[in-house]
Amino acid sequence: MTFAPPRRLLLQSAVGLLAAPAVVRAQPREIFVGGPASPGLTDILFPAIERKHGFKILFEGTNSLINLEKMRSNRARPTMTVTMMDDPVLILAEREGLITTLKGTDIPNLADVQPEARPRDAMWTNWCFPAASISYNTRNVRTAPTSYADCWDRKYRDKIIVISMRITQAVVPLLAATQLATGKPLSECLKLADEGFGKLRELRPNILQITTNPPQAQQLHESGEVDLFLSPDSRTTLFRKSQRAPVDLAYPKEGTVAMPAGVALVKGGPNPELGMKFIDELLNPETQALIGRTFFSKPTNTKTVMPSELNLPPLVVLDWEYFADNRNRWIERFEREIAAR
Amino acid sequence: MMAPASKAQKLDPLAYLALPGLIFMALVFLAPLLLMLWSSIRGADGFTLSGYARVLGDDYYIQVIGQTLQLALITTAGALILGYPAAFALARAKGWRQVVLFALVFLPLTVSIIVKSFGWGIVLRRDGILNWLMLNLGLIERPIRMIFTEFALYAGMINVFLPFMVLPIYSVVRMMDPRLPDAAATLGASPWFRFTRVTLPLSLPGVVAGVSIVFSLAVAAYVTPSLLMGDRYMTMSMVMAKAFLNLRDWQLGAAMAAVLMTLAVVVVIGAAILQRRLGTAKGS
Amino acid sequence: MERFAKGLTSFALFLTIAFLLLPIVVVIPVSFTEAPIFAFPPEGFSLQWYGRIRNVDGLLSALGLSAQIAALSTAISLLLGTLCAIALVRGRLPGAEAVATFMVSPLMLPGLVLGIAMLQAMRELGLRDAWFSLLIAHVVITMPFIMRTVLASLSLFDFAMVDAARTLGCSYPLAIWRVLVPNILPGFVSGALFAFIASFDNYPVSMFLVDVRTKTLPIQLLNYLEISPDPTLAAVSTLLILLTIFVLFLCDRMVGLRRMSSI
Amino acid sequence: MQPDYLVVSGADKRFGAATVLRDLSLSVAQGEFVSLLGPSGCGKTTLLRCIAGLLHPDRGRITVGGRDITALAAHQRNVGVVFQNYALFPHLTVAENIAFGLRARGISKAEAGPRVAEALALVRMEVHGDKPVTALSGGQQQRVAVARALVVRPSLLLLDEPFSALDRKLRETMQVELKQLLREVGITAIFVTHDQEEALVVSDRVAVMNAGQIEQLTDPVTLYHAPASLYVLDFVGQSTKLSGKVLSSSDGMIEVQTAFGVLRAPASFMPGSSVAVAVRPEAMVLAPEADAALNTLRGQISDISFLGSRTQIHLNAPAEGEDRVILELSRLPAGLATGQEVSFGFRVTDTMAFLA
Repeated sequence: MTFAPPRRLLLQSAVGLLAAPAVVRAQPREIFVGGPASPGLTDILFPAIERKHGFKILFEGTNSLINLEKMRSNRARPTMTVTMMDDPVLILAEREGLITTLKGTDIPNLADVQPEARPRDAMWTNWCFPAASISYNTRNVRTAPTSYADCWDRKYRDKIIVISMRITQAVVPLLAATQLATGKPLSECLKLADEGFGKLRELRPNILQITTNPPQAQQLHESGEVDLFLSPDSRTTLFRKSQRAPVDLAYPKEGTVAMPAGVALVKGGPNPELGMKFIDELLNPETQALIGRTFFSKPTNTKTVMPSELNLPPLVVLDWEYFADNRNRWIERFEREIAAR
Repeated sequence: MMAPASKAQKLDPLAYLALPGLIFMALVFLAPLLLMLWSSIRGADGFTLSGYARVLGDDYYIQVIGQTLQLALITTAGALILGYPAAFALARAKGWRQVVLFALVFLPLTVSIIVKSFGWGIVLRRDGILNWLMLNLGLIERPIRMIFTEFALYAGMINVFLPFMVLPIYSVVRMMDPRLPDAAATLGASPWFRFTRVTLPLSLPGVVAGVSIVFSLAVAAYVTPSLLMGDRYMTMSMVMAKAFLNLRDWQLGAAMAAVLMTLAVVVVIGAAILQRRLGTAKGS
Repeated sequence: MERFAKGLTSFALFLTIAFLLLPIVVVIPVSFTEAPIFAFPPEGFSLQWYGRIRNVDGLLSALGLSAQIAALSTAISLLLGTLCAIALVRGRLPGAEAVATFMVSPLMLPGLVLGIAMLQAMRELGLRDAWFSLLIAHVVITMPFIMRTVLASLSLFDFAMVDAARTLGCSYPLAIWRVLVPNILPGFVSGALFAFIASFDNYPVSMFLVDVRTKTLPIQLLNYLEISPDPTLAAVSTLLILLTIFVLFLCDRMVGLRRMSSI
Repeated sequence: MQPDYLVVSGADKRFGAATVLRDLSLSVAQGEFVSLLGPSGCGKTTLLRCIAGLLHPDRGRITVGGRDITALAAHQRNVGVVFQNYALFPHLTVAENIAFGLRARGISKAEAGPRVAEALALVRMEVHGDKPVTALSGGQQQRVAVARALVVRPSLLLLDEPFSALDRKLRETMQVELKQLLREVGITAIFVTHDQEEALVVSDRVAVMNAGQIEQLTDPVTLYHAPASLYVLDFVGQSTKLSGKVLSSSDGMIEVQTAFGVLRAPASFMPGSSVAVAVRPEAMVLAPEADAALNTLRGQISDISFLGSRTQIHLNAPAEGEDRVILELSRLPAGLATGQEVSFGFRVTDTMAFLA
C-alpha cells in the first residue's frame, strides 16, 4: 500500500474540485454579459467601464443563437444581466419575452441616441453600427471595388466567399443582388429581397464557399486564396487591417450597410441597476468615441465627437423587424437556390 | 461474446451491475432525447407528424439524407480501403517502431478539427502545398481548385475518422494466429484464396467494429463537414443546426434527429448482428 | 506475391500516417511566422505568437477545466461502463445487444442535438451549475468509447481467474480489483484515452453548457478565433501537440502503447 | 516404392547471423515415415518449414518424386502439414476446416462433401462435422488437423510435434493410432519431435539432428544399438558411459582401462586414445558366470531404485572415480543392499566405444 498517500491526496483534491464551483459563487458587485466574441470587448472596452464604475464584468462570448437558446432555458432564473446581440436575434428574444424594455429605466444617455438605434420603442438599443459591404484582399485586388456589380465579374471565379444566410451579415450580398436586379436604392432593397435571388444565383460560379464559420473564411481571405469576402463587418475587417492583415473594406457606390450591434437587459436578470449603468456607459459620448476607434464602427449617440481616424461613409440602416420576419424563408431559399449544387 | 437472450432462464445477480450505468444513461441521455423527440410529434393542436412529413416529403431533404448517407459511406469506405492494409503493417511492425507508428496514428486524434481545417486550407489552396507539388512534378500546368470541393470534403472526413478504423482492425489482427495463413498455404490455398478465406474472415470483427464506429461518427458529424465544405453540402446535422438554432423549428429538427438516429441504429445493429454471426464459429 | 502484399500494406501505413499528419504538420511552421496572417509558407521567423498566447483569455484555466472535466467524466464512465460491461458479458442480461447498442448510441447523434436536448432537460430539472452539467454531459460523451473497449477486452478475459482469486480468499469486488482490472488494463487505458480525447476536444455539446466562469479549452480557443484568426492558434496548437506527445510518452512508459489499441 | 522420393540436398538456411541449416541433405523413400529428432534449436522445424514451402532455403534443392519443388510456393507444393497446436481455423466448423484444402483447389462444395465425410470417417470424427473447432478436445483437434491435411491427398505429410499438446496417456494412444492410420493411407511422412521415445515408436527411420545437420539417419533399432556418435547416444535412450584409455588394439577389438577395470569393445582406435565406452543398462547382468564373450567388472552398490517393471542399480567404481554404472534388472535378486560389492558383466558385442 505504498500508494496510499497519493491516493488519499487525489481523493481529497477530487472532493475539493467538486466543492469548488459552489464556493467561488456569490460575489456581489458583478454582472454577467453575454454576446458574440469580438476584438476590443474584453481587452479594451470592459476594463475601461470596470475602472470607471468599480464593478466586475464577466463576459460570456458565444454565438448569438446559442446565447438565445441558453437564455431561453434559463428563463426561470436568468444568470445574465445584459445581452449583446444582433437585432434579428434580439427580435426573437423579445418575442419569447426574454428581454425587458429600456424605456423608463435609469439610462440617461439613451435620450441622445439616434432614433433608428432605439428599435421597438427602446426595447433595446444599438450601441454602435459596424459597417458591412465588401472585404477585399489588398494584395490581390489592387484597387478597391467601387460597385457591388464588380463581384459578378468573371475574373473572381472561385475567388469569393459568401457568409451563410444563417448569419446576419449575409444580408449584404442579398441586398446587393437586389439592388443590381431592381435598380432601386439599397435602403429600399430589403423589402424587395425576394427579387434579388435570381441575380444572386448568377454569382454562383464566383462563390468558392458559403461559410458558417467566418474565422476560417477570414483566414483564407487574408492568406490570399479568397479575393472578396461578402461580408464580414468593419469590426473584423478594419480590426484585422489594423493588425497588418492585407484586407480592407470597400465602400461601393450603392452604399454600405449598418450592422445592428444591439444591447438589451435580460428580463429578471440579477443586479439590473448595474446592467443599466453598463448600458448607460456604453452610450456615453466619451465611451462612444472609444467604441468608434476600437470597433471601427459608427457611434450611435448623436453627441459623440467622431474620432478623426474613422471615416466611414453614411450607412444604410435596415428594417430588422422585416428581416427577422422573412429570414426563415430566405434561409430556405438561399440554401436551396444558391447553396445547393 | 454476449449471452444470448434465449438462455436467460433467470437473472444472474451480476446483471444488476448494469443498473447504475443504465439508470445514469436513461436519466441523462435517454430522457432528454425522448423529450426532444416528443416535440417532433407535438404540434399546436396535439399529435402531428408534420415534422416527419416535411422531412420525408420534401425532395430537398430527401436529397440531404441521401447526401449524408453518401458522405458517411464514402468516408467509411475510404477509411477502410486505406486503414485495412495499414492496420496489417502496424500489427507486423516490431519493437519501438511499432510504438512510434502507433503513436503517429493516434496523435492526430488529439488535434482539433478546427486546427486541421486551417491546415487543410494551407494544403489545398491554389498556392498551397499540393498544387505546388503537382506543378513542380509537371502533373498539372495551372493550379487547380481543390479547397471546398467534394474531393476535399471526402479527404478531410476520411482524415478525421481514419484512426477509428485503423485501431480496431489493428487490435484484432494483432491477436490473429500468424500460423493460420501458413496452414492455409500448405493446404494449397493461393495468396488470394488465403486472404479471402482465412485472413479476411478472421479480421472481420475488427472491420465490423471499425465500420460501425466510423459510420456512426461520420453520419452524425456536424463540425467537420461544415468546416470543410460549408452550406454547399448540406448534411442532416447541418439541417438540424439550422432548424434548432435559426428557424427555431423544433418539429423539423427533432424529426430529422429521429430519422438520423434510426438510420444509424439500423447500421450499427446490422453490424452487431453481422459480427455475432461471424463470431458464432468462435465459441467462447 | 507475399513480398508484394507486405510492400502494399507498408505503403498503405506510410500513406495513412502521412495523410493523417499532413494537415497538422503544416500548422507548426505557421506558428513561427512574422506575418499577422495564418498563411504558408511562413514569412520570417518570430516567437511573437507564442508571446501572444498570454492574451488568450483564461487559456490556462480553460485547459485546467477541460482536463478536469475530461478526467472526471472518463473516470465515472470507466466505473459505470465497466460494471455495465461485466453485467453484459457475465450476467446473462436479456437483450444484452440492445443494451450495448444503447450505451454506445450517443456516438450516433450530432453533438449539437445532444447539447440542446441536455441543456433543456437539465434546466427543466433545475440543474443550473455549469460545471456539473458539463460533467454529466461529458460522461454521456465518453461512455460509448469506454463501453466499446471494455466490452471487447472483457469478452477476451477468462473469468475463471476471478473464481480462482475468490478461492484464494478474495471477496468478489477485491477479486475484480486484483485480477480483472490488471488483466484488462490495456483495454481500460485505451478506452480512457479515447474517452479523454473525445471529452477534451468536445465543442458542440459543451457550447450549450458552459457559462461565463466555466469555459472549456475548445470554447475558449474558438472565442479567440472569432476575435482574431491569427497565428496564435497555430502556436497554441503546436504546444498542445507537444503536450500530447508528452502524455503519449508517459502512457507508453506506464502501460505500453501497443497494448492500448483494443477499441 | 521409390527409394529417393523426397530428396533434400545441400540445404542452407540462415536467419541473420544464425545458421540454422548447414549443407543438409536428406533422402526419404516413398511411403516411409521419417522422424526428425533433436533438441530445440537444432533446425528440425526449419527443415520442415522448408519442405512445406513456408520457408525457402538459401541454397540447395528439394525434390519430391523427382520433381524439383525448391522454387514453388507453399500452396503449389501439394504438401500436407499438421501444425503444432494444429492451427485450425477458428471461424470454420470441423467439416469446413477439412474441406478448406479441397475448396482451395477449386473443388465444388458438392464434390468436396463425400471426401470430407470420408476423411471424417478415417479419423472417426463423423459426428462432429458441424461443431466449431474450438469446442473439440485436444485429441479431437489433432484428428481434425490430420484429416484436413490428408483429405487433399498430399504427396507428402509433414507433422510438427503433433502430440506436444496432449497429455501422456492420450499421446501414447494417438501415436499408435496415427502410425496405423498413416500405414493404411500409405503416405510418405516427415515427423518433427524432440521426444526420442516418440520418434522410436512411430517412425521407420529417425534422423537425429544437431546444429543444422543430420547426425545420423537410420532405423530405430540401429539407432538405439549402434549410435553413430556420443551425441546420438546421449539423445537416444539411457546408457552407462565410462571414460577410459585404449590399452591395445587388434583385429577390430580394443582393450580399454576404465575405473571399473579393463574391458573389451569391438572398435579400432590407436592405443593411448581417450575413449568413452557405453553400455545400455538392460544389457547388463549381475554376478555373471565366467564367459569370454562378456566383459566382467566389479563395483559397489550405491543406490537401488525400484521403477515398477524394472529395478535400477547404481554402482560406484572400487577405485576413486566419478564414473558410475547403471544396471537394469527385470527382477531384483534377494539380499542385495547398498554398500555391497558385486560383480557385473555385459557382452563384448554390446559394448560401444566412441572417441572422447
